[in-house]
Amino acid sequence: MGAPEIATAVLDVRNLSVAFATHTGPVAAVHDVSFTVAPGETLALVGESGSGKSVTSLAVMRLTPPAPRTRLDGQALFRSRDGTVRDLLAVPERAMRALRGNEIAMIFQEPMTSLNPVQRVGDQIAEAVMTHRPVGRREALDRAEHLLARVGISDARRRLAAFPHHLSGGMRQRVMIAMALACDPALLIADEPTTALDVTVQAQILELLQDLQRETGMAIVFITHNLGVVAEIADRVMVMYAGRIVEQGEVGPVMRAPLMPYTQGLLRAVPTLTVSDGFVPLTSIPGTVPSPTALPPGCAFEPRCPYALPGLCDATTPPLDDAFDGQQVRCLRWDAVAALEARP
Amino acid sequence: MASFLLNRLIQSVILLALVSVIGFAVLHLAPGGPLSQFALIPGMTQEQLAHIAHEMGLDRPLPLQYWEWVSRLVTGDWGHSYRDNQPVLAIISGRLPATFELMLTAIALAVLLGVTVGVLGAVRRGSIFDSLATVGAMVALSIPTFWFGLIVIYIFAVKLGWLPAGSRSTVGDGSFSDYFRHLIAPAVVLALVEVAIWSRYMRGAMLDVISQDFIRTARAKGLSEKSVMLRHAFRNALLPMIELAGLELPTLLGGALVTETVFTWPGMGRLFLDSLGYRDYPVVMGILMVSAVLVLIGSLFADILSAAADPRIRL
Amino acid sequence: MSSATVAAAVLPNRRLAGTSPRSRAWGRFKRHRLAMFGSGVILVLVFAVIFGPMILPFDPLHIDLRHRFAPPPGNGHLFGTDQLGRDLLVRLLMAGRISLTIGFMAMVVSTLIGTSVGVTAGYYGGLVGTVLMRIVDAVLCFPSVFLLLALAAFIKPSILTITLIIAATGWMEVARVVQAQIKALRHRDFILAAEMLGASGRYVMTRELLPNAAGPIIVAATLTVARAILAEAYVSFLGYGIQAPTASWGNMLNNAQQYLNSAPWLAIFPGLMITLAVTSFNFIGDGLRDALDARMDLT
Amino acid sequence: MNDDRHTTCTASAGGPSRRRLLALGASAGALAWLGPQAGWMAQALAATPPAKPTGQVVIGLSQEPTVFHPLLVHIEVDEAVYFNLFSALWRVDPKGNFVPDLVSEIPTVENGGFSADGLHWRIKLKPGVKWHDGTPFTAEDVKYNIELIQNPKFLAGRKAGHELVRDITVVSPTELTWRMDKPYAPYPAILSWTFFVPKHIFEKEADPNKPAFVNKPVGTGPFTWVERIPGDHITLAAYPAYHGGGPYLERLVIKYVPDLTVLYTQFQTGDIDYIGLQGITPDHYEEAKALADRVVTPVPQAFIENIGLNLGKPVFKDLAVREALYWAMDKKSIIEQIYYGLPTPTESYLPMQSWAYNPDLPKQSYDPEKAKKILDDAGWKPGSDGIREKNGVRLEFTNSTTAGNHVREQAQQLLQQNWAEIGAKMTISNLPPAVMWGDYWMMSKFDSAMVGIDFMVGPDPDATDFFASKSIGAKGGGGQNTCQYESPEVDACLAEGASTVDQAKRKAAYLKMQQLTRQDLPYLPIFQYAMVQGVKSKLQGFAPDVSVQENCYNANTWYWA
Repeated sequence: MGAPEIATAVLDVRNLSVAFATHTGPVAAVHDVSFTVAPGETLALVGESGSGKSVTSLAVMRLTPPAPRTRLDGQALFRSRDGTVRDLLAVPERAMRALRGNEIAMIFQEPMTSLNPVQRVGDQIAEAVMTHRPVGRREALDRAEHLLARVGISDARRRLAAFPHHLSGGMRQRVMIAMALACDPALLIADEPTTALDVTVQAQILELLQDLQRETGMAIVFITHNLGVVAEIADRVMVMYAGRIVEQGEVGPVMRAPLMPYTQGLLRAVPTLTVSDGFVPLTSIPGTVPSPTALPPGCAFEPRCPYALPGLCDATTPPLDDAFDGQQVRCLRWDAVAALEARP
Repeated sequence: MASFLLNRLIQSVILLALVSVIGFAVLHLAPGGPLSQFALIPGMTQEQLAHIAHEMGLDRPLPLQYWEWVSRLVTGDWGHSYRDNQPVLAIISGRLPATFELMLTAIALAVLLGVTVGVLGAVRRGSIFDSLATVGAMVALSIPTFWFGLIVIYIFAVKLGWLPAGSRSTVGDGSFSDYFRHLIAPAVVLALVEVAIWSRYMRGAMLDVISQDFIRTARAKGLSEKSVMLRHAFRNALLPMIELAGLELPTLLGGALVTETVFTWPGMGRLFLDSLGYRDYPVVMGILMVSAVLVLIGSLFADILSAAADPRIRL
Repeated sequence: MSSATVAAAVLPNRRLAGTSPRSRAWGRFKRHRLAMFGSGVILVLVFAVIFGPMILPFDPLHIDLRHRFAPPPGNGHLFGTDQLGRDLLVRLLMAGRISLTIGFMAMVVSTLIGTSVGVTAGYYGGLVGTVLMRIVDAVLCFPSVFLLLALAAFIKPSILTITLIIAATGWMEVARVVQAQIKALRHRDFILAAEMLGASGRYVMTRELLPNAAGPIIVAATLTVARAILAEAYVSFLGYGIQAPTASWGNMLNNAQQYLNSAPWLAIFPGLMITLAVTSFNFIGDGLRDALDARMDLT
Repeated sequence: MNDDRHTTCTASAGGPSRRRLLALGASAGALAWLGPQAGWMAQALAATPPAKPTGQVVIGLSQEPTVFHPLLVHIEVDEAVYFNLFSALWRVDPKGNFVPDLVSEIPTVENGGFSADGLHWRIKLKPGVKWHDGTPFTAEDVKYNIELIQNPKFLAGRKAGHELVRDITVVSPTELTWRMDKPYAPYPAILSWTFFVPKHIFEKEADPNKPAFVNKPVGTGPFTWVERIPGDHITLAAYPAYHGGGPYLERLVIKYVPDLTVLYTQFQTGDIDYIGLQGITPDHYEEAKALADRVVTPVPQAFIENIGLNLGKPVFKDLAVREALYWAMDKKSIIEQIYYGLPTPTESYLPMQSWAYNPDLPKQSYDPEKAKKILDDAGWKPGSDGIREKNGVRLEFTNSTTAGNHVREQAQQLLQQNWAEIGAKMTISNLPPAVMWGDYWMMSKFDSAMVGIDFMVGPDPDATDFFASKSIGAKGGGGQNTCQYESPEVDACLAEGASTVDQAKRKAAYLKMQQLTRQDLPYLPIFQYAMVQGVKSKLQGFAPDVSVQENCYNANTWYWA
C-alpha cells in the first residue's frame, strides 16, 4: 500500500461508510464521513445517540463487529510514530492490533463497566503495557504506578492492587485514561468520557485530558453529545446526524453561529453558564433521531427541522456545502436559515 | 463470613425441617405400606402382620412417629431399614461412593465439554458450529435419559459388545480398566443433559460478557482475540458457572437415579427406587434428607466459591 | 428436568424492529427459525393425534396375536405392530393424545399454582413471601424425579392423578420466575400510583402486576409442557404411569424395553416422538423468550 | 424396572414356600419334567470335581437378598443365600426325597425317628459339625432355634408347625426329642427349609429382631460369608470344613441385577453364569436357546396363574358369571402367544408334579358362544351399551395386578377383549406392589386380580390359607382367602388333609377338593408357570429342581469343567 500524503494530520478519514448486516439487508450507520485531526489538536464529534459518532470512532479502531457483519468503506489514514502512513481500514488485523492501545488509544463512556471487574487495576494497566512493550510484569506494574500518579491518583502504589469496584467513577475514568496512555499514543479517541460522571468530576477529567495533551502532544478525537463540553476542550467540531456530518468547522464560529438548524437546536438544549446574555429559554429538539433502517427521504433532519421547506427538504438530499471560514454545513437552506437566525 | 455462615445454617435447618415434613407426610399418608411385602408369605396371618406393624412402630399416630424419627435423626440415629435392618446411614453411605463416582465423572465430562462447546459457540456466534451446538443442546435436553441409556446399551453392549451392559465392575476383577469400562456408558448418558445445560449456560454467559464494555476496552488495548476471550471474557463468564454447579445438583441427582436404574449401577438412586418399591420408609426418608443436604451443601459451596473467585462478592 | 428452562434462558438474542410491542414480538418469533420449526411440528402433531386415528384403518385397542411384532413397514402397518399385534402408528397417535394432554394440563395446573404462589410472594414480600419462597426452596431441594416417584408410587395411576403429581412437582420454577418478576415490578411507579389511588391488593396483583409479568409466565409455561411430557415418560418408564390398554409414549416405551433386542422399533418410535415433542416445545419456549423479552427492542 | 414378580406372579413371596416337596417322603412325584434334561445331566455328571475349591460362579438375581437371618421374616430371594450359608436338618432332592443334612439319618417310624401317631420325634445329628467360626454345632442349637421361633417377641418368618412343638429335650449333643401338640403333616417339609442360626452368637444379641449377626452371618453351610456390596452383590467363599459334599467352587457371587432385560443381556455377554429366580423372560427364550455354550431350559414352577374373583362383590356371586368368564378366556392364545408356549394349561390350583394333583378335572376350552349362552340362561341381558346386567348389577369389574408386569399386562388386555365379546366389561387397574398387596389384596378390596399363586405350604398341598372359610381376612380371618370363598365341603377336605398322616386319605381329600374348586371357580386357573433358566454349559453339578426358584440350593456340588 502506497503512503498517501496526509499533510500534518495524524488521522485522515476519507469517505468512511459503515454498514451493518441485518436480516432485512445492510443498514448504513455512517455515510461518507471525512475528517482529519492533527497532532496536539482536539476534534469534537458531536451528535445525539444513534447519530453514528460512536460507530465512526469504533470503525477507526476497527472495533466494529468483523465482516461480514459490518462493511467498512473509505479510508482512515494514520501516521505512525515511525512516519509511515497506513490505511487503518485496510491493514491486516495483526498490524491493527499492534496499533490499538499503542499508537491509538481509546477511552469509553462508562468507567463503571469498561474495566474488567475481577482484575486488579494495576494488572489491567500493566497488561496494556506488556502487550506492546517487551517488559516483564514488574516493570509493567512500575509503569502502571507511574501512569496512575500521572492521571492524578494519589497513593498509586496501593491503588494498583485495587479492584475497579473499590474506586469511584472519576477514579475509574482516571484509570481508563492511565491505561490509554500506557504506550504514549499519538491519537486518543475519547468516547463520551465524562458523560457518566458528576459535573465537578467532569471538569477534572477534562482538565486532566487537556494537561496530558499539552504534555504529550497527542491528538484527541472527543466524542460527546454535550456542546458545553465541546466549547471547553475542542479546537474543531464536527456535528453528526443520522450517520452523516451535518456541520463542521472551528469551534469558535460553529459554537457562536451554527449554520445547521440541528446544531442550533443542540445549542439551545445546553444550559448556558454565562447569564450575561439574559434569559435564554432552554428548548429541546422535538422528535428523535430516525432509525438508520427508516431514514426519511431528503434531508434526514427534515421531520424535526423548524425551517424545513416542504417540497424541497423532503425531496432532495442536501450535500455538505462549504460556508465561510472553512465551515461546512449540510443544509439546503443554510443561508436562508442564517438570515432568519440572525434576526433578533 | 461468620454471620453469613450462621445465617445460612439457620436457613438450611429450616429448609431441612420443611423437607423432612413434606417427605414424611407424602410417604406415610399414601396408601400401601412396608408390610405388603410380607403379606403374601403363605401362612402370614393378620395377627402376625399386626404384631410386625407394632414392632416397627407403624401403628402409632403419625405426628408421634415423625417426632420420634426426627429426635433420633438429630442424634445421628437415622433408624434401621425395614428390609435388612441395617442402619440407614450405613446403607446410604455404602451407596454414595458409586453415585459420586458416576456424578463426578459426568460433571467433569459435562464441564469440560459443555464449557468448551459453549465458549466456542459464543466466540463463533452464528456460525454453523454454533447453530449445530444450539440445536444439539436443545435436542439433548429433550431426549429422555432412560431411552438414551437403552439405546446406548443396545448399540454398544448388545450389538457391538464394546462395553458392559451395566453394573459398576466385574465381580472379582477390580482392576482400574474394568471399573473404567463400566463407567463409560452411564457417565456419558448422565453427562448428556449436563453437557447441554453447561454449554447453553456457558454460551449465554460468554455472550453476556462479550457484549460488556470491558471486553471492548481489552480489545482497544490491542490484545489478541485469544487473550481477550481467555483472559477477560472466559474468566468472567466462569463466575456464574460456579453458581450453576450448585444449582444443577438436584438435576444431576435426579439424572443419576434414572441412569443408575438403566445401567444397574449400585448407587443411591437405585437404592431409592428399590426402597420405594418395598416402602422402606427409613431408607427413603434418609435418601431424601441426604440429597437435600447435598443440595444445600452444594449451593453453600457454590456461594463460597463464587465469593472467593469474584472480588465483588463479600460474604 | 429444570434443564429445559435453563437452556432456553440463554439463547441468542436477536434484535429487530417493528411497530407495536406485540407485533414486534411476533416478528421476532417468526424470525426464530427453531421456534417456527417447533410450532410447525406441534401443530402437525396435534392435528395428527386428533385426526390420525380417525383416518387410519386400525383400532388402537384391537388385539391380533397372529400379527405380533410385525416389523415396519409391513402389512399396511407403517410403523409395524406391537407385542399384541396392534398397529403401532395408531397407538403412537393415541398415546400422543394422552401425553400431550397430560403435558398441557400439567402446564395449566402448575402455572396456576406457580403463578399464584409467585404473585403472592412477590407482592407481599415480608413474612408471607419469605415463607412461600422457603417452601419453594424446600421442594426444589428434592431432585424432582425423587419427588415425582415418591408421589407416583402411592397413587393409583390415571390421567388426572399423573397430571396432578407432575404439576405438583413442576410449579416451583414458575413460582420463582413470577416472584422475581413481580418483585421487580412491585416498586415501579405505576404500581405505586395504583396503590396510592386506593386499589386493593388483589386488584393490583391481577390487573396491574400479572399482565406485566405475562411474558415470563408464558415462556415458563411452554417449557413446563416440555418438562411435563418428559416427566410423564419418566413416571411411566419406571412403572408408575398410565394404565393399559391406554397408551402413552412413556408406557409404550416401558413396555418396549424388554423387546429392545427383538423388536427395537417398539422402543425407537415412542422415544423419537417424546424427543420430537419435547424438543419442539423447548424451541417454542426459546423463541417466545426472545420474542417477549422487551429488552431486545433496544439496540 | 424394579421388578416385583416376587409379589406378583409369585403370590407366595414367602421364604418357606421355596422348597416345594413333590412328595412327602414318597416317590410318587411325577418327574416327567426331568426328561428333556436327561442328556445334559448325564454329560454334567461325566466330569469330575476338582480336588480343591477353584473358580467362581456368578448367580444373577433380579431381586436383592437383604435379610441374612433365615428365621426372621424375609422374602423368597433371601433363601438363595440361606441354602449356601446355612443348613437345615434335612434337604429335599430334585426327586422329592428327604436327604440328611445336619441329621445323621432321616427320622422314620421304622428307625424310631417318630412315633406312628406322628406326635413324638427323635432327631439324631451328625457328629463333628462346626459353625463357620469353629464352634461345634449341637442339639442345643436346634432347641434354641425352635424356641426362638416360638418366642412371641420374635418376628419369625413362619411359625406354622413350630408352634406345635413342645417339651424339647436335649438328650446328648447329637440327639434331641420333642412332642407335637397335634399331628401336623407338613412339618417335616417345613423343617427342610428351617435354617439354623448359632445359639452362642445369638445369646449375646440384645435384640433378636435386629441382630448384629446379619452383618457377618455364621452358619454351617458349604460357603462362608465374605462381603456384601449393597445393591450389587454378595460374595461367599468355600467352607473347607463343610459337613456335606464339596464345595468345589472357591467363590460364589450372588449378583443383583434388577432389570430382567439387563440381566439377560449380562447372561448373554457372559458376565453372569446362571440366571435364576425369574429367569429369562419368555420373549428371549428362542434367542437364548441359540446362544453358544449356554444351556437354557424351561423349568416348571409351583405357581399357578389365576384370575382371582372376589366373591364378596355382587357381580361374582353368581356362578354363571364365573363360568362364563372362564369359557370366554382364550387360554391358548395367552399361553402360546403371550407366554411363548412355555407354561402348561391347568385346571387345578396344584402343580401337576404334586402327588396330590388331580389330572381328571374337566378341561376348559375357548368357547365364547357357550359363555354367552350361560349368561343368557342365567338372566344376564345385554344393556344398551352391550354390557350385560341382571337385577341392576352390571357385568362390569376391574382387574388388578402389580403395575409394571408387562407380560401379564398383555394377558390382561387380551382378556379384556375376550370378555368384551360376551358383554362383560373389564377395566384394568394395576397398582404399585405396596398398594396392591396391602389391604387392597389382603382385605379383599379388589374386584378381580390376576395373580400367580403357589397355593401349597411349601412342598405340601395343604391350601388351608387360601380356601378355608376361616381364612378370609376381610371377615376377621387370619389367612389369605382373599376371594372370600366359603364352602363347607372344602373346609372339610382341608381339615381332613392336614390332620391325618395317612398319605392315601390325604390324597383322596385333596383330589376331591380340586374338583370342588374347579366347579366353584373362585379362581379361574390359567396355567402353571415355567421359568426359563439359563446356565453356562461348562458349569457341572447343576441340577434343576421344580421346587426351587433359584437352583443354587446345591451350589456345594457345582464345579467348572
